[in-house]
Amino acid sequence: MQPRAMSYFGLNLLFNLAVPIALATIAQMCVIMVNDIDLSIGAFVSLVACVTATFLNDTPMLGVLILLALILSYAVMGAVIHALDLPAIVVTLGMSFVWGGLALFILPTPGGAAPGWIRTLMTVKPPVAPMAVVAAVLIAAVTHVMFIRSGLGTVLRGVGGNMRSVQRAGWNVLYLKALAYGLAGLFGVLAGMALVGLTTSADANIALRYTLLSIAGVILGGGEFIGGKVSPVGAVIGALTLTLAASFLSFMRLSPDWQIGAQGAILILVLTARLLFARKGAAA
Amino acid sequence: AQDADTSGKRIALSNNYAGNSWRQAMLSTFQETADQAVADGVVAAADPYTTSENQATEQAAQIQNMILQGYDAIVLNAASPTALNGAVKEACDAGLIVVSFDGIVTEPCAWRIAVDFAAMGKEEVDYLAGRLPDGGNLLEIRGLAGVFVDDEISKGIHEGVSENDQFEIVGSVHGDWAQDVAQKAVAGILPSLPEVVGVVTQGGDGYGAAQAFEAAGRDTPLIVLGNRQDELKWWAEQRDANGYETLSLSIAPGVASLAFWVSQQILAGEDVPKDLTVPFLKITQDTLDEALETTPEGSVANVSYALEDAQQVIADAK
Amino acid sequence: MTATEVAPIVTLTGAAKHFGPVRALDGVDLTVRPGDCLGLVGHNGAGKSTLVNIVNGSLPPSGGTVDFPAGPEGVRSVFQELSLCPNLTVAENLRISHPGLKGPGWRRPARAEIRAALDAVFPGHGIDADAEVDTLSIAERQMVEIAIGFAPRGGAARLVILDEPTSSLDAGIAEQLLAHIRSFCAGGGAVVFISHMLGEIFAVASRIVVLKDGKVVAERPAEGFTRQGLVDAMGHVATEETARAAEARPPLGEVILKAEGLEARRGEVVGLSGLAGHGQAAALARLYLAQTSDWRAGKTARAVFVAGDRPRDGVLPLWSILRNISISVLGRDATRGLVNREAEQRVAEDWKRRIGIRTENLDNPILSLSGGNQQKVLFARALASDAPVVVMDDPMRGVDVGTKQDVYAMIRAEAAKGRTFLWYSTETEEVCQCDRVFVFRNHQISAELTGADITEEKILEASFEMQEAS
Amino acid sequence: MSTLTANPLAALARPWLWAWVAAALAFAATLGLTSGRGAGELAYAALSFGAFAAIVGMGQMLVITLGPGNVDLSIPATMTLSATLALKVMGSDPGNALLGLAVALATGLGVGLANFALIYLLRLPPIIATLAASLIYQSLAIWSNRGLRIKPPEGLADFATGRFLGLPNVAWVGLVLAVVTWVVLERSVAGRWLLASGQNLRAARLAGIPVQAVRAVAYVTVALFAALAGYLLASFSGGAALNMGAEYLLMSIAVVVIGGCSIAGGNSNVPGIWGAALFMFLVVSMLNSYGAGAGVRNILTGAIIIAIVIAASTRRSRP
Ligand SMILES: Nc1ncnc2c1ncn2[C@@H]1O[C@H](COP(=O)(O)OP(=O)(O)OP(=O)(O)O)[C@@H](O)[C@H]1O
Ligand SMILES: Nc1ncnc2c1ncn2[C@@H]1O[C@H](COP(=O)(O)OP(=O)(O)OP(=O)(O)O)[C@@H](O)[C@H]1O
Ligand SMILES: [Mg+2]
Ligand SMILES: [Mg+2]
Repeated sequence: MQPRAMSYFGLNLLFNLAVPIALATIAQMCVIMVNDIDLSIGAFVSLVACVTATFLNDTPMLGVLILLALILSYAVMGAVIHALDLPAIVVTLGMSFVWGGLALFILPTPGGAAPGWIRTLMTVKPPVAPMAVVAAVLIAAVTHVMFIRSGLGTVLRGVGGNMRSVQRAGWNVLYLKALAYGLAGLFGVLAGMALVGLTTSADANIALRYTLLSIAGVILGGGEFIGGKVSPVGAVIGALTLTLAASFLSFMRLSPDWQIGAQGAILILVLTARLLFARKGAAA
Repeated sequence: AQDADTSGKRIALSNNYAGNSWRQAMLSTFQETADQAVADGVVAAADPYTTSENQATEQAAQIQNMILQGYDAIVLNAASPTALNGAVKEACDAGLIVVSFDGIVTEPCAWRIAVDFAAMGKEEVDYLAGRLPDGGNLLEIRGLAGVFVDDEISKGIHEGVSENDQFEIVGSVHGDWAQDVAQKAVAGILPSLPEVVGVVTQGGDGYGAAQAFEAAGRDTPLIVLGNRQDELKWWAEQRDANGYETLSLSIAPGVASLAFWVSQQILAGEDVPKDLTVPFLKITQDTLDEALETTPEGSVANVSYALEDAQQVIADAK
Repeated sequence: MTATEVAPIVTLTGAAKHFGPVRALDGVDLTVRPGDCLGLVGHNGAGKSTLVNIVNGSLPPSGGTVDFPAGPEGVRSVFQELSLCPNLTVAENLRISHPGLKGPGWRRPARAEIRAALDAVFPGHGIDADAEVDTLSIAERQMVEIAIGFAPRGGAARLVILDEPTSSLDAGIAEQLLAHIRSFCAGGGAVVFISHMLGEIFAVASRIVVLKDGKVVAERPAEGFTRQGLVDAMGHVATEETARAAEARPPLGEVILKAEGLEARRGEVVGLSGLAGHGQAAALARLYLAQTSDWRAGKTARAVFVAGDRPRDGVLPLWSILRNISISVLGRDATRGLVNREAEQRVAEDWKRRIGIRTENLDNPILSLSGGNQQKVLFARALASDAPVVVMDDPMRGVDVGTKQDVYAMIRAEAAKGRTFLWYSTETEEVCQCDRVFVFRNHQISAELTGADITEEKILEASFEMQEAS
Repeated sequence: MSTLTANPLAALARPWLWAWVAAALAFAATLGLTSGRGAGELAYAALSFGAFAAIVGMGQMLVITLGPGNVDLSIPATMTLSATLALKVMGSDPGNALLGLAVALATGLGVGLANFALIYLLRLPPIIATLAASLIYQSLAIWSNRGLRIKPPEGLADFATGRFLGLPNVAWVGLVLAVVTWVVLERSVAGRWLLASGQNLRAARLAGIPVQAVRAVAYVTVALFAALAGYLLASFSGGAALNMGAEYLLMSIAVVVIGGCSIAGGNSNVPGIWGAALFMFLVVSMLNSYGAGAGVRNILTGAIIIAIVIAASTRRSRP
């Protein structure tokens, strides 16, 4: 490894782009938690990034309102999916086109600027550990309390585990699903804002990749597609691992032909290693 | 002679996309130039890096890694003109030289080797105006929505059309700079279009457009082409068969080698203005055969730049 | 008892529930008062679960009324299909049905409450409040669900409806539950107890209600019924229970299976017994998986499987009844890889008739069947095939008395034709039907009993021996 | 057929119908602009380009049918790799068309086996296994030909762009595959096995189904379909490009879900795949024809997709 990478500065560089990915992964986790899958989170984060770099920067009040409306629309999406019993995969696929189209409206060409306070927040230099590490730990801790420790989080996971039993226990599942999606929207908004804080500007395609990345992160972190088995700490670690895997690669000098393939190979290795550990853990 | 020695310096190429022949030609030109320069002892290393996904976020991470690896300069073809500014700033702050080309960045600390894409679009229409004085309907094939290059060229085209009001753009589709996508989009819109006299493109999609016209049984209009060998070959065949005449406008992928030399000059202590321009590559009826000869089968027409070219470009900019 | 003077907990008047043309519940009048212990019996598909669902509000009635004079608080249900969240821990599952557990540190009281509830109903249960439910055995899950039903949950349980709560419990644990129910009712609580085990009904019920085809056909104090009278009221002609002894047993064939320490001959019915969760089910599953392949399937399988844990191991939930039955015989009847749809229909109709699956149309979704009828489908699936070995994992869960007798007879007949049965059961009565019994304790075989040695005492002895010694 | 009562209105309950309705509406709306002129051309173009989406969509459907978490994200890379290798082997030589096809299919077979090996042997979640593997296939394609575009042999190119009985040849290929897929899913034992495995893998295994073989075949088939689509597309558009499969990732998933695919089976989804493939082409054509910009086009496409799924689902749920 590179000696510079282990410094305060190096760790920050290595990990700061993992912060928005971690947030997007948590958003995806909220949806996977209730047995659905979100194919629109990448487009949504892109849209948020566009809003942040334009409205939130130029007319903060309007920007905040738009972002709140976006969170709300995510919650409504969840409610509609539940109420009409629609397959989430199709609805979110459709919504990904909608978010993408809106983003193109706002920023037909790359541009905008990050609001100063977000930029400051994302580049702040806390003592001891760099911002990226502090943020990752903070996100993991807060979401762990939210989803694993808290009572409501437990009920939300219960929806993924056995929706009927939660319903029979007297919960309004419509409201719970809307809440789960609303939280996904909230973390999606945070991801978009964090991303713009790092990149300083936005474009309509900026985070499309986050859809697959976030799914991979959730699974890498030990989550499962059905049954409400998720781990926020795992998801954050998954997001960090995915970022690190790509970095690790540029430290080895490969022929350009194989650079792309090597990223795939690393992904496979990381996952295999994780599964081996998991199996050892289970055996012990 | 007063230049500092760069033989200990290390340069990296940060590339966001390798999935088409233009980028492949760019990578190989860079590699050739760099290998030669390393062999000659001009620089210590020059390594190309490509991200697996064409995304600004991934490229930003790549740039950050280059900082960590201790490179002295980064030659950058950026996924976004603005979204990498954060990472570029970090590189500058860490003392690296950043030279962007083709896909340039707006961060002031970086150098830009720009192509005037808007002028390129406008020139297409001007050419059509010369060839088709009576004007008529045009079809526009755009690139990837939301990407800066697409917007710039399209702006130039529309500006050209507003200056030449004998033309009207009756249809506009996104071909994503890919042959098959362009072919599909054109095939889908053609049935609803009136007669089209000309097609303005962004390069690389002319052949697909021609095929779509042929499949629809329509007369081939005047299609402004890019620099791909199969486009040029098709043009030559048409010319031999029926005297078809058109124009090819593009950026030479060799601009990567120009960027390499510019960064080397900056490392050498040369005073280089932040904004440089390269002319675009133009192939006309007269130079077609020559261009076809020098273009490898299935690749793109290219020009490789040497140190002297770089010095010339720098001198022109001063 | 002066129960009649106390205000009722729930009163149903003319309650009806129709699913399309199916009259699952057809005008039922019922009153449950504090101190009542109501035994609810009826054949598979009689409408028992539907009645439960109407009382607890899971299903809106299509007609009639459901009244709770003192409000619906304290009315609890334990459902036939297990309804815990498998991804949550035992304590977290309590949280789902106890919204009063809030704020930081809610886990401590949750743990304490569920532990207390488990201890009260199942002393010596050995279930960890922090264990995730999907790591528990089906019996343990059932115990947790029952305990949640009786837990105070911020008030007190007034009426607990138990829909076949003992179907996956072994006799000892079932007895603990029955004892708890008796003391609960004696303390003024009310219970509606649904079971196909008539012995259990007589052991707890103060009053018995018999449902038949959605109607109440008899309602009397328990003393007013005899066992046979109850069976008759349910509308089944019970086959002679003692048929087995009288029957002339054909000689057993050669040993055709030797695995997991088990041995089985052609035509033999081999029982696996012991306390629930001592490795019988796992041994069976391993044995079955070793007999069949992940990669190949011939015209006839070497073995077929009858699942007891229906949702997890048996039912293909999106399919019709027809397809659920025929899946095991498709290969046999196929021509050039294509399904023979006439044969498929014929086989399914045949088994629908033979095993008495209550549906008017085999194309109905499997999930529209009552629990016991789903179980019959799984039976039909296995018996329809020609496989020489039938592996059964507690297959009589939720099957009514009449059908049980029919199935026993069917098993004997098939065995006589040379099929071998491996039969794990939590019911000693069923195990006693076998030719040879292996008793499991701590994941090992602790005894092998044959012939006249197969008695309840011997089995219990082999199940407990070790624990008493230590 | 088997799960529906004999009510003629029951046809409305078939989710696949709605993809066709939407395709027809998009078709009519486009022609409304030209007052009917160009109907033949548009239909022809839709069939040509829809064929590629339909072929990869049918492959994707087989995998998606395997249940939650199963999806093949390596379709674009498989298309590119097999097309690149096939065209390289053929080297524009007219006698080599079949050799090229064999190479393409062999590539598909290799990819499918490799994908399944990752899923089965290393137990990777399919989504990540195929995503990671696709990066490797992409590198292989780059390495093998460095993005040079080799022209397909003359005869092959003529076949790919030609027509038979008024329909494009590629559409014939797509139709034949559709019929085969339909028969397999609806009538064959293997199809039942696939549908059962998708509902509950454990229960399917305990019902005697060789589930791993079923999974392997599904993953190999999707790769074979992708390879065939890549081979045809390269022949159709004059050569293989490194990014030629890019749009078929989302497309393959979209046509499966819009086509009304539910893992229930029973109501065949194969017609829906074709309807959705035509729809995806026609809706873009329609919006392009009306001059919608990229933003509007995306928003409307998304809105229409959601409208289709709502229409399909409200019909499905009977009282
Ligand atoms: N997918 C893409 N993403 C970003 N930039 C691209 C992409 N495709 C092409 N470009 C840019 O477009 C410009 C022109 O490329 P061009 O369209 O000539 O390539 P091409 O000839 O179409 O390649 P190919 O022959 O593989 O289709 C260059 O600036 C290039 O960087
Ligand atoms: N959702 C449904 N759709 C259609 N029919 C249904 C549905 N649920 C139940 N039924 C039918 O209602 C009838 C009564 O079912 P119910 O589950 O109440 O029986 P049960 O008495 O509990 O039987 P078991 O002892 O087998 O559990 C059955 O004929 C069943 O097929
Ligand atoms: Mg029942
Ligand atoms: Mg029992």
